[in-house]
Order: sequence, then C-alpha cells, then structure tokens
Amino acid sequence: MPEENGGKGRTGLLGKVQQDAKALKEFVKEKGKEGLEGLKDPEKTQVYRSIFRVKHEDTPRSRALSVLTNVFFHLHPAKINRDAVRYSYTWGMGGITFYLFIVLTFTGVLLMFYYHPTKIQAFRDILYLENDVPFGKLLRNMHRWAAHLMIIAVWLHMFRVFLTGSYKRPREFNWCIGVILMVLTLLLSFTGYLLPDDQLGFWAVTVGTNMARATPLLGHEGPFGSQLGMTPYNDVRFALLGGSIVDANALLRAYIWHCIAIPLIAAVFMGLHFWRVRKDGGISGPAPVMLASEIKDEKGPRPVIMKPSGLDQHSR
Amino acid sequence: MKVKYGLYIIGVAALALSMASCGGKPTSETAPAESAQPAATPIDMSTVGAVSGTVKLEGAAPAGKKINMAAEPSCAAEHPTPATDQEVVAGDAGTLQNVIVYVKDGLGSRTFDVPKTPVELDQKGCMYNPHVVALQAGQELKVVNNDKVTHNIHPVPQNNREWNKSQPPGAAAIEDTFARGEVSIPVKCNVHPWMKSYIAVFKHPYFGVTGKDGGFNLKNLPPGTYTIEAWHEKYGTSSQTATIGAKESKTITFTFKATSGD
Amino acid sequence: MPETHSDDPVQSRSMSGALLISAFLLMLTVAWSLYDEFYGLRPWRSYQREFANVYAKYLRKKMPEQRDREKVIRSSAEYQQLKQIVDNAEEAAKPRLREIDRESAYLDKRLAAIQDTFTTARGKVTALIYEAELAPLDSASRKSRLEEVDKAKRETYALELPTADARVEKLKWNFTQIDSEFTTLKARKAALVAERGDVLKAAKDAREKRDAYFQEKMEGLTADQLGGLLRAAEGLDVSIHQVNVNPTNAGLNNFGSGGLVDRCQSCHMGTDSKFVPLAMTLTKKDLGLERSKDAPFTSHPEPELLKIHDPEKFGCSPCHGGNGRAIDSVEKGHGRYEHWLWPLHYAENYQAGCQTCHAADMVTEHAPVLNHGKELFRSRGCIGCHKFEGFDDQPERLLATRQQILQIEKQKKEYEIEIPRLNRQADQAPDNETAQKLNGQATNLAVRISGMDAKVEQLDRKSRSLLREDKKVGPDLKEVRMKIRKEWIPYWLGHTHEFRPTTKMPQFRLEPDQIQAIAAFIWQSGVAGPGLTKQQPGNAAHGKDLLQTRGCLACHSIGEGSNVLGGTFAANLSRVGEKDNYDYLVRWVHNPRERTRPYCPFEKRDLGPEDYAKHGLPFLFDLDHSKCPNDGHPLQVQQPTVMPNLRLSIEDARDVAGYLITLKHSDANYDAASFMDDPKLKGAGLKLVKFYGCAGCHEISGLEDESRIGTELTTEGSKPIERLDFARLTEDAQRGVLPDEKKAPRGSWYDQKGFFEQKLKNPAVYDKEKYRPNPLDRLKMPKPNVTDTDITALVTFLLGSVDQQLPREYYYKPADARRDIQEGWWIVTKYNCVGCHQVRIGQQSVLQTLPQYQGDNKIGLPPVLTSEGARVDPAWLQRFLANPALSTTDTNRNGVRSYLQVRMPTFSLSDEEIQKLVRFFAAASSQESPYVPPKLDTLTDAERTLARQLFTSPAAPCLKCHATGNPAHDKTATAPNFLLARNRLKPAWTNRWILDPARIAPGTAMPSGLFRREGERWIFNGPLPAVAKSFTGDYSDLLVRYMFQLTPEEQRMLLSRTPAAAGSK
Amino acid sequence: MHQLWEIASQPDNVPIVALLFLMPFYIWYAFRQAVQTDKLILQLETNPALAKTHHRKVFPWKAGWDREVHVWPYLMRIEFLVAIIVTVILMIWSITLNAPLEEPANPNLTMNPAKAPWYFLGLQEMLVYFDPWIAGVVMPTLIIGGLMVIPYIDANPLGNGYYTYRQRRFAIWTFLFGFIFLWVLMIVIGTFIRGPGWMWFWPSQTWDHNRLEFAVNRNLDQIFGIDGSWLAHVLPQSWRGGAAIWARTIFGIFPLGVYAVLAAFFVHWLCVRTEFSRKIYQRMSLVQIVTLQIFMVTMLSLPVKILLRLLFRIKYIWVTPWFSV
Repeated sequence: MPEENGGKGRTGLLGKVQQDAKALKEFVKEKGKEGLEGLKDPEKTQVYRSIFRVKHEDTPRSRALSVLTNVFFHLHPAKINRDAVRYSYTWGMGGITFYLFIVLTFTGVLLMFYYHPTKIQAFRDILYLENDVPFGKLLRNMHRWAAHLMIIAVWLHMFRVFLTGSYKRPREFNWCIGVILMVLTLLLSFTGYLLPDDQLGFWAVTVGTNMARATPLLGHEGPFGSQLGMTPYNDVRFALLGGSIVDANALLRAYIWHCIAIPLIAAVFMGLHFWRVRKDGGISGPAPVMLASEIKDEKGPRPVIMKPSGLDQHSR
Repeated sequence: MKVKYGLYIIGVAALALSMASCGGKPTSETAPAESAQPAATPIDMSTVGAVSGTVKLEGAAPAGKKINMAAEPSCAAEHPTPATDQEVVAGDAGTLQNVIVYVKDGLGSRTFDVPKTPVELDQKGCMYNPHVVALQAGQELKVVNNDKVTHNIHPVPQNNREWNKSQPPGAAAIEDTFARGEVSIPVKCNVHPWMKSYIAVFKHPYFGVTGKDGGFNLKNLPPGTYTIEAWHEKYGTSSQTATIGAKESKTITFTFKATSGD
Repeated sequence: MPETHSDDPVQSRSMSGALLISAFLLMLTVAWSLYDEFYGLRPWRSYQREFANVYAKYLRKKMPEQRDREKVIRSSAEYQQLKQIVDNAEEAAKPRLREIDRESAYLDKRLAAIQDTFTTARGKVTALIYEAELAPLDSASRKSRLEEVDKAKRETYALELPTADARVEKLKWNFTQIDSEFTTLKARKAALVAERGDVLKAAKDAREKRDAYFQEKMEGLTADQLGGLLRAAEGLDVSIHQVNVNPTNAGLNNFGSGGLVDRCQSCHMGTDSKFVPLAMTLTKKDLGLERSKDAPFTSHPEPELLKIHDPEKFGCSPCHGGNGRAIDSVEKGHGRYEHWLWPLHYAENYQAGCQTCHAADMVTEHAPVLNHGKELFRSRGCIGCHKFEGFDDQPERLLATRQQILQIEKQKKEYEIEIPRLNRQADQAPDNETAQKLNGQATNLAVRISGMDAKVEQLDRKSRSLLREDKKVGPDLKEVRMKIRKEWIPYWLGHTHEFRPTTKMPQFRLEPDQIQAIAAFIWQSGVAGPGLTKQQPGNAAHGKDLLQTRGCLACHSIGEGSNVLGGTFAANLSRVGEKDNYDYLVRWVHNPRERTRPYCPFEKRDLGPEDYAKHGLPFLFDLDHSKCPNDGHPLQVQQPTVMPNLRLSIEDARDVAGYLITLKHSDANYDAASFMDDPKLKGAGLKLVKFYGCAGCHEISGLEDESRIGTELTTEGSKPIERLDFARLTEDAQRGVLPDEKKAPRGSWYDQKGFFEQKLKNPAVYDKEKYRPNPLDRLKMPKPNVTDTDITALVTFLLGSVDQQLPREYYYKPADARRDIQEGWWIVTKYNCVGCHQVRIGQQSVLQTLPQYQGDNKIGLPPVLTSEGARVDPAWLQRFLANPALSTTDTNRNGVRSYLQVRMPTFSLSDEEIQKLVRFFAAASSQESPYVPPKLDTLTDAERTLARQLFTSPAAPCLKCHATGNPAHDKTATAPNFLLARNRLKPAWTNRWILDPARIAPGTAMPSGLFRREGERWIFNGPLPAVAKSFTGDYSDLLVRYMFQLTPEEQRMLLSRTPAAAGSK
Repeated sequence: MHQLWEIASQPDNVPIVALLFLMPFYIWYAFRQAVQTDKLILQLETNPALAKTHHRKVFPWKAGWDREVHVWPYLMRIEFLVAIIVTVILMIWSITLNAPLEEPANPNLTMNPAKAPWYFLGLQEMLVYFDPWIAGVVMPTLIIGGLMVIPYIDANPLGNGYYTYRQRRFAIWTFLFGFIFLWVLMIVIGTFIRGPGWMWFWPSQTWDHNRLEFAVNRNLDQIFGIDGSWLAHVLPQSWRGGAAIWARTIFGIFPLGVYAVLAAFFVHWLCVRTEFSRKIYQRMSLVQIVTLQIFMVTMLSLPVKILLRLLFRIKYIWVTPWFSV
C-alpha cells in the first residue's frame, strides 16, 4: 500500500475486509461440518448412492436387494437352500471354473497386447513377453496354468454333478449345455497351445489335427474319404488349418478361434447355463433324500414341476 | 473338387494342343513346299490375250558416267572403249532400256508353274550382264564368272534372304533362288564397287525387261483388268490399268521423264 | 439386525478368520510376485551394485598411485624443458593476443550497435525488391517500385556507434553505408580470429609435443581419468545395459523382436567401455575377488577385438553365443539350457564365434585356434570326404564346367536345326513383314552360335586351369606300381600311424581280408607304364646337403621321434627308403608333377602312347601340350600334388633320391603279399575303395569323378542335437558319463561340442554296444591323426559353422581390396608359402625356426614378403610366379636371388591362382591396382656422373653385394641384380628401402643410414664428390632414378670401376 | 525312476500329477457323504414313522432354523474365500513354475514322442488300439453324445440332489468306469508310460530313442485263415478276384455281432441284478433301453479291444476295403 492514503480510509477499508473474513470463516465452518457429517455415514452421500443405488442396512430386505440389484451377484437367488452353501456339496467347482474363465479372459486380453499371430513374430513376441514385458512372465504363466486348472475344474464339476444326480429332472438340458461347455473348454485350451509357435505347440497341434485326416467321409484318410474325392488339399483338416500343414494360416486360425470365436460361444452358453441353473430351481441340493418306496411307477417323461428343491418340505 | 481339377487338366491340355497346332502350322506346310510350288491353277489357253508396248524416255538420256577400271586391268582390257555405268540406257527412237514391265495386280490368287530353265547372270569385264534380270520366284538364278578375277555376288534384298558368296575365276556357277516376289533386289560386288545389277522376282510369268527397242510383251494373259507397272532403277515406277477381253491384245506405252543433271 | 439363530451353524459360523488368513495369504503372494518381478527375475541388479562398490574401491586405491606416477614424469627434466618451451611460446604470443582481444571486443560492441538498424534497413530494401520483381518487366509499376527501392536505400537512419577510442559517434547513414560498414566489420573480425590461431600455433604445437611426451611416458590412465571413472561408478544408476540394434531381416536366435537385443553387459560390467575403457584391464585380482566363483566383472581379454567389433553394434552373443536378452538367470543368459539352440561357447572354443561371420576367410586375424582348425580340416583330408563351402571345390567346379560345355554344345545343335526351319517359314510367310522378321531371327541365331563357340573356348580354358588347381591330399595311386614296394601297401593300410606317426592319412578300421582286397585293387588298378628310365645311383651325401639347403624342410621333415626336423605341411621322409622305388623317386624329385600317363576327363581314362600314335603324335604331354589328341579337350597332365618343381638338375635329383632311399629302418621287412596280383580280389577291392571314399584324397583310376562320401559340414554346427546320433551313448551323454565311463568334468556332454569331440577322438565311438557283424555296417569314418589341441581346433571350427542366423551385414564378405586378401590366403596356405616366407607381419616361416638358419645364416633365408605388394610391379610378379627362374633355358637357379641356396620352386599355378596371389600381395600392402608405373624423369649428364660416383664410392660399394650377372663377381653376391629393378621394383618403395631397409625387412644385409636428412632433402651420408656441389635434389631419389635407368653396359662399366669388386675374393 | 521324475516335473504335466491327487481325494470325499446319506436312507426305510417327520438330510436341523439363508453373506463369503484361495494357488504356481517354451517350431525336426496336449492323451492312446477315424473322430463324438444322453436314459428318480451309492449303484459304477478307467487312466498311461515311438516304458525304464520293438498284429480273419477260397467257388467268375476281400468283409461281421449280443446280455444282466434295479429297468421306455444298450456296448468294446490287442495282438476284427474295426 502506498503511504499517501489517509488514515480514516484505512479503518473503513480494513473494517470491511475483517467483516468479509469473518463471514467467510462462518461459511467454511458450516460447510465443513456438513462435509464431516457426510463422511460420518457415507451411505448418505450422492456419490455412494449413485454407485450402490440402495443403501445397505443389515435387514433381510437389503440383503436380498444387495444381491438382486447387483449385476454381478444377481446370478444368485436372494436366498438359497441353507445347506447349499456347504462346500462339501458343491465343491465350488462350477464357481471356480467361472472364476478361472474370468482370470483367463483378463490375462488373455493383456497378452493380446503383445502378441502378433504371424509366423515371423509369434515366437519373438513370446521371448519378448518372457524377458522384457513387466510381469510378462507372470502373465503368461498364469494364463497357461489357469487354463489347465480350468480343465480340471470342469471335469471335477461334471463328476460332482453326476454323483449328486443333479442332471436329473428338471436339469437334463442344463447338463447337456454343461457337456458342450466342457468341450469348448478343451477346444479353447487346444487352440491356445499352438500360439507360442514353438516345437511343443507345433507338434501337439500336428498330432491333434492329424486325427482329422481320418474323419469318416470328410478326411482324406478316413473311411470313404478318398472315395468322396477327399485329398489333403480339400478335406476337413485343410479347413481346420487353412492349409495342408500347420503353418501361418493355422496360426492365424488358431488365434481367431482362441481369442474371439470360442470365447464368444462359450460366453453365450455360460449365460444359458447359469440362467438355467436359476430357472431349474437353483442348485440341485442338498435335497432331502427320496426313498425307493416313494417312486411312483409311471413310465416315460412327466411334466416338470417347477419348484425350488429346497422348498418342497413345506408342501409336505 | 476332384471334378474341378479334372476340368482344369482338360482345359490345359486343350490349350497346349491348340498352341502346338498353331506353332506347328508353318512347318507342316513347308513340307510339300520343299518339293515344289503348289500346283498351278490351269489357264484356258483359248481365251488368253496379251499386253504389249514400249517404254519411252522423254527428253535426252544423260550420258552414262565413265567407269575407271584401273584397279582391275584385266577387266579394263576387255573394254576397248571405257565402260560407262548403266543407270540409264536409252534404246533406239527415244525408248528406254532396262525397264521391267510387269503385272502388278489383277491376277488374283492364281499360281503358276516355275520355269525349269535358269536365268543367267554373267559377269564379264567386271560388268553384270544383263544389267537387269527378271525371274520368277523359285526360278533358278545362275551366276557365272567369265573374268580372270574373283568376284563376290552380294544381293541385298528386302524380303528375301541376303547372301554374299565369292566366285573365283573359273569357279562353278553359283545357283540360287529367291522365294519371295520383290522388285527389285540390288546386286553388287564388294570387290568392284562399280558393278551393279538388279534382280526382279515375280510370283507370276507376266513380266519383261525392255531391250534396245524398249518394247515389252506380256503374253497369255487371261481376260481381266490388270494394273501394269513399269520399274526403272532411276526413274522409279509408273503404272497403268488395262482391261483385256478374251483373245484381246492391247498396246500401252510408258513414258519416263529424263531428269536432267546427275 | 435380521434374526439369526445363534445356534444355527450355517448362520452363526463366522468365516472372518478364514477370510482374514486367506486375504493375508493373497497379500503375501502379491508381495512375492512383486519381489520376483523386481529382484527374483533381475539378478543383474545385485551384480551391478557389487561391481559399483568393488570397482570404486579399486579406483580409489589406484588413483594416488597414478598421481605419483604423473608427478614423477612431470618433474622429469625433459618434461620441464618441454613445458618451458610451451610457456615461452605462450609468453611470446601474449602481447599480440592482448591487442587482438581488445580489438575484437571493440568490433563486437560496434557490430552489436549496428546490427539492429542494419537488419531493419536490409529487411525493408529486400522486401521492396521482391515486390518490384513481382511486377512485369519494364512495366510502369516495376519502374516505380524500383524507384521506391532506391528511395529506401537512400533513406537514412540515426546511429550511435562506439569508436575505437571508447567514444560514441552519432551518425546518420543510409542503407548502403550501413551495409558496407557492417560487412567490413565482419571481415575484420574473421581476419582477427584467423590471426589469433596463427599467433597461438607455436604454443599449440609445443603443447602437443609436451602431451605426446607425457602420453608416451605415462602407463595406465591418469588420475583425472580414473576420477571420471570413479564418478561414473559411484553415480551408477542400476539399469539394464542393453545393446539394441534392429537390422533388417534379423534372424531368430537372440534377435528377439526383430533385432539384436543384448544385455550381457548388465552383469559383465567390466566389458562396458563406459566403465572400463579399452586402454585399461580389470582382473578379478584387481577387484580383490580372486576367490569368487561369481564375479563377472573382468574386462574383455582382447580389447583389440572390441576395437574392430564395436559392442554397440555387435553386442556379445553374436560372437559368444548365449541368450543375449535373457537376464533372469545365469543359466538362461548363457543359453545353457535345453531348447536354446545357441549356447555360450566354452572358453577353449570361443573362436567359433569368429567362424560364424568369417567363414569365408582361410586365415582370420586374432583367431589362431580357428585357423589351425581350418588348416587341419584341409590338410588332414577331411575335405576329401566332407564337402565344406569355400574349401577346395575344384572337383565339383570341374564337373560343373564340363556339364556346361555339353549343355552349350547341345543348344548349338538345336539352333543349327532351327535356322533352316526359320528360313523356310520366311519363304512361305504370308506377308513381307513376317518374312523379314523370320529371316532376322535366323540371322540372330547364326550370330548366337558364334557367341557360344566363344563361351565354350572360355570354359575349356577354365577347366584347364581347374585341372591345374585340383590337388589331392594323398598321393596319386595310379602311380603305385612304379613307385611303391608291393608288400608295403597292406602293411601301411593296417599300421598307418605306427609306420608314420605324423602322417595325414587317417587310420581305417579294416579287417585283414578287407586290407588284402583294397591293397590288391590299388595295386592292380595302377598304370603299368611306359616304364621308368633306369637311373644310376646318386651321391647320398650331396643329396642330404641339397635336401637341407634347397628348402625341402619348409614342408617336409626328416628324422624320427625327438629329432624330427622340418615342417609338418608335407610327409615325414624318414622311412621313404622302405617303400619307394629309386627310379621313381628320382623322377619325382626332378619333377613331382610328372605323370606316367595323362588323364582325359572326357573319355575318363588315362591315355597311352598308342592314343598319340593313332594321330601320329609323339607321346609328349605337359602344361604346354595338354590337349587330348582324340577330342582336343584339356588333359590332366600333372600329378595332383601341391609339391612344386624345384628345378633341380637330373644329377641333383639323383643325389637327393639317393639320399632319401637310404632313409629306412635297418630291420624293415614286409612279408610277401602274393594276393596283390589275385584278380579275384580286384572287384571286392573296388567296392571297398568306393565305400571308404579313398578317391576323396587319392587319384585312383576309374574313380576320378567319385563325389565326396561324407556329410557336408558347412552348417554342421547348427545341426539340431536330435540329428546327431549319439546312439547307445545318448543316456551317458545326458548324464555326463564319458565313453570311458569317467565322469565328464562339465557334466552333460549331450551337445554339438560333446558329439564332435568324442567323434574326433574315436570315430567308432557311437558304434559302442552296437551289434555290427558286417564291417560295412559300422561307422566308416577313419580315425584322424590328431592331438587333443587339434581336436579342440577342429571342434571350434565346426561349432562356428552354422547357418546364417545374423543379418547379412554382419558377415565379413568385403567387396574391396580386403576381399583380395581373403581369397589370397586360400592359395598362400594351399601351397604353404608361409613355410619359406614371412607373409604376414609377426608370422614365422618354418625355415626361420630351423637350426641352419640361425645367427648370421639368416642371410640364407628367403625374402620377407610383408611388403611385397609395395615392392614389386604386379606385372613382373605375375611373370615371376609363372616362372621363378625368369628364364626358359637356364632354370636350375633362382630368377632374382641367384645367390640363395634356397630355391623358389615352380608351382605351375593356374592363371587364376596367379591373379589372386598378385592381387593378394597388392592388397596386403595396401596398393591400388591396377598399378600404373610412375614416370621417372631422365637423368641429366651431371646427375648421371654424380650417381656413378656415388654408386662406386667406397662409402656405398653397391656392387660389392649386388649381383651383376658376371659369374666371377656373383660368386660373392648376396643381393639381387640392379638390372632387374627397372621392371621389377616400384620406385617409391625402392626409395623407402634404400633410406631405411631395416625398417622394411629387419635383419636384412642391406645397410641402413646411407643417407642423412638435411633440411628438406636426403643427402648421401658420406664424402660427396666434387660434382655434388651443383646437385640440389634428393640423393636417394637420384640413385633410384639411376637404378631404374641402368643398362647392362653401364653396369659393366661400373663394375670395372668399383674398388675391389672385380677382384672378387 | 529319475525318468518318472523327469516326466512328472515337466511343467505341462503338473496338472496331471495334480489330477492324480485330486481325483482320489474327491472320490473319497463324495463317497464319505454318500455313505452317510445311505445310512440315513437305510434308517428311514426301516423306520417309516421317522421318514414322515425327519428332515431327511444328513446335515443338522432344528425346527425354527431358516430353511433358506441369504446368499449375502452366507454364500458370497464362501465364494470370495474360494476365489481368493484359487488366486493364491494360481499365483504361487505361476511364480514358481514357468510355462514351457521350446525351440521355435521346425516342421523338419519331428519331436519324438510327439504328444498331444495332456487332456487329449487319452484319445492319442486310443490310436494304439483303433484306427484314427475311430479314436480321433468317432470316439469323441460318442463320448460327447453319450454324456448328453445320460439324463434321458437314467430312469432312476432317486439320488437327485444328494450323494448316494445305494440308490444308484449301476449309474455310479458305469460313470466311474467310463470317466476314471477309460478317460483318466488312459491319460495317465499316455503321459507317464508312453515314450519315444509311443512305446511302452515302465516308469523305471529310461526313454531310449533307439529302442526297437517287434510286434506282429494280425487281423482276426488271418488268425482264422479266412482267404475266401471257399467263397471263390460260389461267386460268379468275374467276382472271383475279390473273393478274399468279400470273405473277410462278411466274416468280420460275425465276431462283432457275437460280441454285441454278448455285451447286450451282460448289460441286461447288470440291470436286472437287484430287485431295485429291475424296478428301474421297468420304468425305462424301449428307446431308453436301446440307447443305453448302444452306448454301453460301445463303451465296453474299448476294454475288450484293448485286451485283445495287448493279449492276443489282434489288429482288426472286421476288415473291409473301406475301413477296418
């Protein structure tokens, strides 16, 4: 401030400034309080609401809601058979399989960033992943092992479902879908095998596809194949590999199948699978045992009674 | 698939065949040609006519240049009066020699027998004699050397094959034929630059070379309309058309202007 | 709270414990993965840290030492003196410098002051000019604009410029003035800068002298340099040190994503010149890590190599193998694991790396082991069975040439048929154009045919010279009947290495009956005559003398066991007497290339007198008469041996042979071999000889065109391990058990190296435990006569022979003079030039090592060829190589050095070989080719008289030593004849030579110091004759010119004048 | 033995090793529960009164407890737990074990043995006993088909939603046979036993690449010396040439037929052994029975063929010009 200004002018001006300052302080304090309160229970905040839509209390309702209103959870029913939560029954294999599928998708996508499905680059890219890409090695290992694990999980899942007779009415069709999914899993893993373009994959795939030569009617070495004019250049194996030998085309096809086609198909079937689980009345058990004496001796198929298996106690 | 491949193969084969045949054709045709020309188309002798006449030179013929044969004394000796070049040789009564008169057009696709008698071209005193020779395609040309020096005969044709053979004194006559009609093939001797001659080759017998009287006569022409042409080594060609009926004979006259100077 | 039943296990059971634990576990694994990522997979980090501190310690220790060293030098008198000079020079320069600086300072000021105005003015003017230029020529507008330009130029600006005497002058100047001022100032400034340089020059030179002195005295780096390194080490940021070159078409080995990515230096920090400059060596000891097994910090043992192969371009793995980009473990990085095709070469084989790129070199600098390997591969006859690209492939090329000739002849015939066809077509053609075209084609064909004749003629020449070049490792077995004692052959086949421990011939594993069959076949297939001329016995004593003096020992050796004397290139002659026939031996010594019968490659048989007789020709065949009398194609008129013709007189030959025939064991006797003439054995023998590929190394009748029976080895090093048949040894190899059941020091030897080594040690080894009743089913490779070092060399060579993995530009395939060197070495080694001559600097010839050439007998050694290319006129060299006697009549002598006992033999090289040799020498001493002899100005009479006097002056009695062609005088001569100089030598070289011969050829008889430097010219170092006064030129140059214009009579005249020369004692 | 270790330590074989432990574990795990349930069932069957009141589960139950529980949190927490554990296992596995990467693919350098991915080794093993078209194409199709029809041919309404053995002996045995014996066991053989040249190496033996085996596999008709000589008389002149072929073709049908019949009877016998299973059998429609038979017969044919091959070295049973079985 230049000296020249008069004294009284100062007081006036100063006073004004002080008032403003006080007002500001009040305001800030107020708002601050609000803010703090907001933090006290975040569920009140707009951000929280916007994300979780419903506020969570420890009431049955909100528990139900939290499942039903959640895009990820609503695969589940709100409530299930009290015993179904036991690991001993489900072995959790279905869930694990699904989880692994997600893991695989995740790692797979990351791997795709570094991979070119061409004869020249494929192998180099793997080397690059192994040695250069941060966490590349981990990524690749996880992808591969998760794939193997998934296969085991699928088998065990099937095994379990069979032993608990869960394929029985009304779940016959879902079992079929399950079988298809298992086949898809195997195919996924198989197509992935070739991608590093190393000796291991190359020969594994060669052996695998050589069988296709012998496809009846469609393979040039299969029964009636040659009679139908099948040659190494027009038979089903050719179609699989995009050539008469495992080569650049085969690599590309494997890549497309592995990264796009099969995952899509699998995803669709999975959706179906889960949906049917719900529609067929949740998971099959643990259901109350049924006694041989209770078998109604009628033949052939009967209408499906849609009843969540857990509930049929009440009816009795 | 299999069927498709089959088709391919057939197609290829067909293609190959056709090509082969195309490629093959000329050879297959030459085979008879070697033995003789295709058989002549008969001409009804009872109706044939003729075209005759003279070739005139308008104006004075330039005097032929003297040839200096000092290089070849033996030849020089043969010429009591020094020889002159024969570019333009006037005949008596303003006619012109060494003009070839022939039917250029109008015979259609007729073919003719080739006369068995060879045409002779003599080399005497380092001059070709006659200066202008006309013969039929495939007819034998017989070149003889009556000098005591070696000549080489070197025709430089357009459409026929060029050749160049040397003929020592007393060597056997060189015999050769020209396959294609051509007016006219210059012939020279590289040893004696002044020696020059012309050979005219025709696919038909209707031609003549004017002599001292400058006359020509094309006989046995079947009735029809013809383009008659006269060729001279210096004055080039001039042609007229003549239509002759059965047994008719026409006379026509060709006139060349003597270009002064050279 | 929803009602939960506290007693309901499902609801009441809490899982928080389990969840907590597993969550904790998850954390742990995540942490672990992070650790793994940053340390587990990055061992180099710790290496770098360790290096940083041990190295820093080392440097700190070193610096004071160096500083003391420097002190010592700096305080030395010489240094001080030099320093003084520098100081003086600087002193002297100072005043002028001061002026210059002052003035330039003033100039700067003035420039600064004028700069802005100038740019403004110029900007305006140029802009206007531009506009003017836009206007059409001689249009009104243009005129007006130009006027504006003038106006702008005339327009004045106010200026305030500092003056020399620090005043400020106010000016009103127009553009032109400003411009001129500005330019003058700039010019002046430039002048000053230039002058400054001149003024400082003296000081600068002096300083350079001083520093040079320091450099030369100071060993190791200076303290300051070390300080720099120390800073680098201390401030080291731990990071991957990566060589990353991305050449086109990179191969697959360590060329990760499309290029060489090499990180070896991330751990091997010592090899990184950023830390350890090439001038410095770093050993484990220096770092105090002698005992450490795991300290990859030593500097590169051969900095020379790094200078040629800049690591920034080549990296490490291309030479050393290993997985250049893998750095997560030593094993991975060194590529010593299954599935890595290019493991690190072991120390003893590291030169294999050279081979990968230098496959085209027969001799590679810095790679003695590899060179030895290649030499063995050729000289031990491996090449006889195993094709190897680049090695002597004359047989193949010869066949190819013949094929070509036949091909062309065939083509020719076809054309000849085609021509008349075309002519006929022309005659028949529908129109004249076609006719002309066809006739044209016919003519062209005719011309083509003539071209073919030319080609055939060339090919014939080529095959002639190929026939000359085609040598066999072993002797010509067609001659066996004339040459060898019959009973000896079967013995030799069975006891090859016993009979001659140094022989090149490998020991075949043969059953007795096989030996008989082979021997019989060889014997019976030999040519029977025309018989040899009977020779009378020679003088063994003289023969021995000749053998030792003529230079035979450069290739051959005599004596057995410990007292072997001579070279290893050719056979040891110590037991020749036991097997050879005297008459044949005489012929051989007289001319080893002489054949009994010429061989016709086209008829595939040896011609005899009868063939010549048919055509009424005398049975005479040699290099000048090498046409086949039957078909005119070139004949093989020489024996396929590299042994040259020493041009001995027949008497000398007898003496030498006479001596050789005495070389035998007293107890030598071989049991009679009647079966040798059993015709029944011949067939069996032929089969065996074919089977064992004897024709690879020997010429055998009927088998001249046999192809090599072994596998090609050009890329053997990269053969997949699965393709190498370890047979029953596979297991042992993998477990590291050697064939002799011992443990292999390095564990598993299941790799190329292991396979090759065992195979070479004992080629039969992979038949171990196999059931092979029929000998023909066994492995047929014979046991080569090699030591362990030889094996290492060979293995190195093979390991390096891999198919092209690196990008093309990495391979050493020079197109310039270096290529001539490359090619030349193949021939130099083929004929063992290095046995007598020193060709490469630092290389020793065999003769140099022999006792009879020590001390002052060095005089007797053949000339040193290190500067041959610079010395001789290539045209002359060509003539000389073709005929070293330089004469067709008087051949029993050396052409140039008639005074030498050692004989430059006649190799009857092919034209191509001569060409290559000449180019080799030219290139080796960096001579431009073709050589254009410089024009020497002729001598004035004055000069001539001076030259004569110098030549004959007692201070330089040239003719005392130099030969003159006068036999009396030449008896004592020890130097070549001057008359040769004109055509033989290059003036420039001769000049250098007479100035300082010792520098070119150390230990030469030619004295140095004949001239002394005086100002800009060389003065004769001795009493100058009177005439010299007038001479102002260069004396050495004068003498050279004189030498090159010397005529015989002139020389005779000189000789008469030379003191004491004529009176040769 | 080290050979066995070498194979087992192959990163790609770890899953199989894991399977070797997981399989028995889960079988045991399942059967433990099955036994419990069966106890309960027995109890209830003997005591109808109890059957009326009992909640019919092996799990504890008190009146008043919720029959159903909230998925959140009671199921969710388990799922999270499992997810985490799986993640942990997976990560540890990935950190400690690197996915295999061999030399760049090289069509000219055949791997010996060239093995398919482990989960297909069962099929590859089948190649030993069957032609590719069966092992590689027909089998997989049948397997998939077979799996899919299970729900539709299993007429046994019992054992739906709980582990039991008593109520489903047949089904369980069949499945165990197919899954464990025919599928998993084959894989194990393919992985651990089959060495270079797909030859049989006991774990103690080392894989010797030079090993040679001599084995003549003959076709059944050869054993019976069927050469069609007898047929030659019957056939018209022009057909004589093909007599042998025809003979074989025709002959082959018999053993197959015989087997089919026998197997069918065997299956039938299995289905009617107990009173209970007879009851179930009653419930099945004809279609169901036929399907069941078809698949059972084919499935049984595998071990039969394997035995024939291993014991009698029989290659084909039915030889026709177009295909052979």
